[in-house]
Amino acid sequence: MKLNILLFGIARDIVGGASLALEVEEKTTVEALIAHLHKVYPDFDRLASLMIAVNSDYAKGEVVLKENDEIALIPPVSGG
Amino acid sequence: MKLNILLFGIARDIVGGASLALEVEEKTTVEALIAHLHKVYPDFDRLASLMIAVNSDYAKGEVVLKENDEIALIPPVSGG
Amino acid sequence: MEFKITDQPINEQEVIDLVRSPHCGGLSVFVGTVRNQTKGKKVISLEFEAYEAMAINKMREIAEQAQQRWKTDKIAIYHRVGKLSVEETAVVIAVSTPHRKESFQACEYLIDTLKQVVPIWKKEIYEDGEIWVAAHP
Amino acid sequence: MEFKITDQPINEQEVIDLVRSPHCGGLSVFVGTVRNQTKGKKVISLEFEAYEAMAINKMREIAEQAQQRWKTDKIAIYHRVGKLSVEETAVVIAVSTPHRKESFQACEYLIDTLKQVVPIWKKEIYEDGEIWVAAHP
Repeated sequence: MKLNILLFGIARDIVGGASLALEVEEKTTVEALIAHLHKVYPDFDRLASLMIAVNSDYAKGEVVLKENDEIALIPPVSGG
Repeated sequence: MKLNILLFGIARDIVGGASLALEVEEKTTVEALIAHLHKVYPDFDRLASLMIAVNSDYAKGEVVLKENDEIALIPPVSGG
Repeated sequence: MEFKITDQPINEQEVIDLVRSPHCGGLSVFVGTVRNQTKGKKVISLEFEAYEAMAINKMREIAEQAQQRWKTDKIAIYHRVGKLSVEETAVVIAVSTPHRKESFQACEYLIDTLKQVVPIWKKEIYEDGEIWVAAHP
Repeated sequence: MEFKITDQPINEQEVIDLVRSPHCGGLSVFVGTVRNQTKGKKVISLEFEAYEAMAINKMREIAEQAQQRWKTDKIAIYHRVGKLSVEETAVVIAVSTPHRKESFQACEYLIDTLKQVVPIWKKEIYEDGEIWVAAHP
């Protein structure tokens, strides 16, 4: 299935774009996606944290992704 | 000597005016003035507290009053 | 430091802008407003009275205490006097500090201490009477 | 409750007036402003970026937590995005409560928690470079 991942802050700089289109296996989990991204973009290893949001909320590692989910990569936040 | 005492809040209501002119002995202390006022206006006994300010600051009981001091009667404050 | 006793409505923005500072990341503000009830009794309006010269002196004194203790940058305190309706602003305290935690602590100290030592008096006016707040035990 | 992400300058007065309430005596406001330095390094400007839909969701979530815990009346949170200069306002949080103590506690909880969970990112721009704040350990 195809995922479109929104990118913000330093994640946008690391990937080099505001979003990333990825072809992944059906039933890919959040944790598998994070592992995949770390492999493709080693600079993510240097971040203090890297989380995935699914449909506008933080998602746990075991959550299974679906094609129409709104998925975003969340590097360490620093608002305020 | 003659003292002019500024009155605020409930003290103004008890005395019935914005200030009180009093003739007192030389070297009257804050504590003697308070005792005198309680005697003349027994309603002061019902207040939670009654303090004297001399020249815009709270004065201790032993402070000796002078004719040109700015003296004010301070019932319990409730600003804010 | 800026202190004011005024019989005109207080503009909160004006007080905030007085303490804005390039050295600060945190700016805390307390706004005391007139509540429509006290202990279940309906309040129609409030009337504030101040011993102005002393009130300004005491505001400066407590602001200097806060400045020493929390290394605040700027402090402004405005207090209204006269008759106020429900929802109107009675007092605004604004404090700026390099980091936010100190701005909260200093601001809370200032309003707590103002209520204890600054010579301002509040009369609550009800449908059936009025009372000087805190006058009696 | 009112939440907003905006690329326009924030008017603090507008946010305060959103939480004014006849039931409340206390109204606390936190204003986060751009500081001219971080750890001794001169800051020229800041750039904020938000994942807007999620940021609004998380603001609502933390506001509901504050509402439950401190029985707040009204809460408003405005956060600026885009490029900001020193002294400009990045965030305003305003909370009204019947009594003042709760307004301070809720307001401090909201800014502390916003900084931890709301998806907004800050880039500090120096004379000789820039950095995404908190990105690296």
